[in-house]
Amino acid sequence: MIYMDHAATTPVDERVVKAMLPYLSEKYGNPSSLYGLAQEARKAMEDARAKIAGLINAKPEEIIFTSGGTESDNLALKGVALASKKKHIITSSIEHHAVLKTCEWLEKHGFKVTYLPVDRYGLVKVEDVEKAITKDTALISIMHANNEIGTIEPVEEVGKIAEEHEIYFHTDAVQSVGKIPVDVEKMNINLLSISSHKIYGPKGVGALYIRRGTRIEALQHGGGHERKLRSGTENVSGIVGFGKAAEIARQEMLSETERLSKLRDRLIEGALKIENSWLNGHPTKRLPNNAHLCFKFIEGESLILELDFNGIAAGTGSACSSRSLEPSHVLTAIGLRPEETHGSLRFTLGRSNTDKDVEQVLSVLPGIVERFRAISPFKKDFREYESALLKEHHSSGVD
Amino acid sequence: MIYMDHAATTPVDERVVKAMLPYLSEKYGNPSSLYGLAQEARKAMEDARAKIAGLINAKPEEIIFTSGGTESDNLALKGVALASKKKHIITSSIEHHAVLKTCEWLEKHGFKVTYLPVDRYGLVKVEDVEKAITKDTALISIMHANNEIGTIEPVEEVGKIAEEHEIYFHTDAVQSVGKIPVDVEKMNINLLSISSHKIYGPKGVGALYIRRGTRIEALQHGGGHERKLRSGTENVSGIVGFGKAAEIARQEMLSETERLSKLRDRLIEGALKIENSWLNGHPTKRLPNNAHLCFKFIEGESLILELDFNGIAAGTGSACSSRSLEPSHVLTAIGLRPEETHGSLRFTLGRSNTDKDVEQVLSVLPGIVERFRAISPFKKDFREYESALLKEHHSSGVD
Amino acid sequence: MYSDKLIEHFRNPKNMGRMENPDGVGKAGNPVCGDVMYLYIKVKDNKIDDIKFETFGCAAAIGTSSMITEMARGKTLEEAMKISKQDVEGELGGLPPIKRHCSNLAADTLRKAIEDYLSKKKK
Amino acid sequence: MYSDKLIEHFRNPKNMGRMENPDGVGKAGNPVCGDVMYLYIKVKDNKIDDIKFETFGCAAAIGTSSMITEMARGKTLEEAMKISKQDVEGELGGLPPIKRHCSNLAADTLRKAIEDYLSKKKK
Ligand SMILES: Cc1ncc(COP(=O)(O)O)c(C=O)c1O
Ligand SMILES: Cc1ncc(COP(=O)(O)O)c(C=O)c1O
Repeated sequence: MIYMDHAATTPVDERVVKAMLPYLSEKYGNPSSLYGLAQEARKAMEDARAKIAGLINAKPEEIIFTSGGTESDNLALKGVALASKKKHIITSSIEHHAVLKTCEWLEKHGFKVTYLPVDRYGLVKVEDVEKAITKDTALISIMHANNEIGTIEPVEEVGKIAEEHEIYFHTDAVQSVGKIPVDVEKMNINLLSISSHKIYGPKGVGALYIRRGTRIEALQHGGGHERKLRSGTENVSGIVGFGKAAEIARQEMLSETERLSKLRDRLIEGALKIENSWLNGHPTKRLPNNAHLCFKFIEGESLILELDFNGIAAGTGSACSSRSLEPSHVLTAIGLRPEETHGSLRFTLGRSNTDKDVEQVLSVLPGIVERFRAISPFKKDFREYESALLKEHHSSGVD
Repeated sequence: MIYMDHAATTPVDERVVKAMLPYLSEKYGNPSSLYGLAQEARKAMEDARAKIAGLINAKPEEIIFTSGGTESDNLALKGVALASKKKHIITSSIEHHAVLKTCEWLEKHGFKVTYLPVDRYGLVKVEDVEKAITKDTALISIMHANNEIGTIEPVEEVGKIAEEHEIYFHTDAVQSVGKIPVDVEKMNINLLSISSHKIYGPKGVGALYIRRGTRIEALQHGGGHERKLRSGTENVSGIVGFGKAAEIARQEMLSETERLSKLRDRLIEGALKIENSWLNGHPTKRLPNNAHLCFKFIEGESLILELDFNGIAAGTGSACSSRSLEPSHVLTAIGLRPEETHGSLRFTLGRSNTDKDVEQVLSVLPGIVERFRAISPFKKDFREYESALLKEHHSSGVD
Repeated sequence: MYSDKLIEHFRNPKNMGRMENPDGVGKAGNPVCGDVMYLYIKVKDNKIDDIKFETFGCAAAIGTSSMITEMARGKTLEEAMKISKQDVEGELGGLPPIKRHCSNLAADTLRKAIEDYLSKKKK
Repeated sequence: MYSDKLIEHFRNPKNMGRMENPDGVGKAGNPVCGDVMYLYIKVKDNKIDDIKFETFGCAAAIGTSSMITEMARGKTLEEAMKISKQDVEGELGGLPPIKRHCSNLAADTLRKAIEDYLSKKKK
């Protein structure tokens, strides 16, 4: 199988599994216990913490382990908001649902949230961030790289503005960490979310970087683990795997980025030879592994399934799509019309992908697109499509 | 090594590790994705859900996966409280910190909490529960079995009362599930917390049983996983392991309970031959694997460490003790004086333990206790101890 | 996620494509929501003699489209009008909850095609 | 968690037990908090000639008790009075943050024992 959905999740690296195994068998102590077996587990956890800190230029004690990127985002936003007297949050309209739905929750609980628009490439405008700041702004949360279209946001500039105004800055770096350089110092970041399963580590583990001195409240209460910020017996084997994955990512990132960028460019170039197709996201400010394409007149889910039957795993954008029929909020935010958002296909490359994989995808993709276009009532004639749409909108026969 | 701290955590069963491994290697799909690889992961997750449901006589769709017992407790209490118009919660004074600290958080956010006392065995009185109920009571949360002293609470009776008054009933069954029968129907339970790593599954996974129709809010927001009640990419390998652990627990519980009870009784009998020692918790209404002992004049942590040097892993009570110097709230609640709470030692038996292990513990324990008593200023003379205490309390030289 | 039968219809759809000079055309859905279905029928002796579909949509939409053409072909108009969402789902061996609207879409489109034929005949 | 040196003192404590007719006794801690330390000293030529301890407490409390008896023995009273919490910790190669109070306890008890000796001498 050709796996090209690395933004949804990554296979666990063999070296990671190997690092985890002892903590699933003989080294099973609870890190909170006192005896040697337990202290061994604690030490392994602290080693992992140091490795993750190393990947983003943080100090180990600034890393809090969580159950994943979603929890990290929730903790960052609610934790800071609930600890603050200020009641305003600035974010973008293309954040992951882990940020957006958390913002909606905060809105229900007395907070005001500004959702900044993005341009057609998915870029937040730095001036917009500055303009949105009020005296009541507690937090700015702008993602580092978008999970659907792969656009890399100007977080360093946003970080500078946040610092000038003495406002906390959180960035969801779930998609960028391990793929492009992330440096919390250089980027003036106070809080940063990471997820293990996006960097060849196991699912169900994540981390939140919290800059020393940041005022934040715990969300999950109990035994006081993780310096009282996140109670609950630690997922030791998962954390150890996450640490190993971070170590490997740090070592291999540069060469891998170069390799994947080339594959990605070939894939994009080849796919765009298909008529009535285009690339979403920014042409250069994009993740090295992301090719997000739209094909007019057809629908993405059917593409994905047919690709699957051809031995190719790809995504539509957000992995949550199997639970939702709504058009992607990201594609809507960059200005696609609702009917266009349905024809999108996201290829996200990773360690296992080769030239041959790209060739293979390019050899089957045109035929598949053509097949679905033959089934589609809209065909290749855009004017027919347009008039069909118009009729739809004006007819009473619409369901 | 002789491991006798199964209440803190359990070794992962080999069969569980084996079940997990494919989901850490070739079956790495994100269950939310559409292609076959991902659907395979989803299916495995749903199988696990059914197995966990089977262990407590629930329906699979009533099981929500979490990151552990702590999260389950937090979700149960805050989720129900925040979804309710009522503002009163009843719990006991010997709950795990995952419940107690969550209650404290709720108190800060406008809720009133009644913490019921327990008798000298750690039993909640059913009449107390009924008396505490007001028109404003949203939830009763009484643990099934206590993690320190092993006392089994009258949850079935409490469940009946809760039902009569149409109040939701949550029980923290982290320590009881897999050790004694748990039946959510028979016990009239609306919400029940489980943790994988206490039943020979991996750390960092848990579940909350939520009876169909229960009004509850999500705490962690995002992609809408777990029927919108718990967003975040699922810890697939962990969940699969948890499911396998539940399956094994269900098969082996009866015979194991009988075996462990016998070992436990021998351990208790042997240990109580040491002078100035006693058993905490209820003599019969106790977990089959728990022996919680107090030794006067000496301190528990030093016992634990010295036992460790003798190849025996035991606990003081709560695994969080390495982060806290406070006397155990459970031992305080059953009426021990603060100075007595420090001399406690918890042996919790499990699958690997044999007759020989018990022999071995009993052969070294008396010598170790004696050694520390020789170092202690209080010796065996209780009157001297008492007068020393008196002096302490009245002298100005106390630090 | 999907039944084998649905997958079979999705991958090898029957009666796919536009029909020249149909006796009736039905259309339902909305591209905004990601599903549009067209059904074209030819009627002979009060029976559905030929039927074709064009669909923009997910695998469930495509599969149910193909399915319903097979179910409707050869039926009298009265019988075809009675084909319900449940019938389509039953024939397919179920649909994921989030996709149930597709079976509705298919039954609806068929009804609209027949109504179109009937209204044209009246004129 | 603990340094090797602390573990060594914990497992093989030096100068452990009660002293008959000490010249000074110091006591600190509270059993309620889980730590009580007694130090007994004999003084000769203004120097600590013999010293023993009895401790109720955790490994850190027992280890630091033993440690400080070794540090104090043979020192003049002035020198011994100056042994600080930091000195004890340094000698042990550090203590976990949650156990730092134990080094304090040890330094305190020693000071109290010396003060006890000095006040008895005055009388
Ligand atoms: C940008 C972004 N943020 C947050 C998340 C959530 O992380 P997790 O899957 O670990 O819950 C994801 C992945 O789904 C993501 O892509
Ligand atoms: C009774 C009880 N509740 C809750 C918990 C917390 O579960 P977890 O360790 O999975 O966070 C524990 C274990 O520490 C427990 O014993």
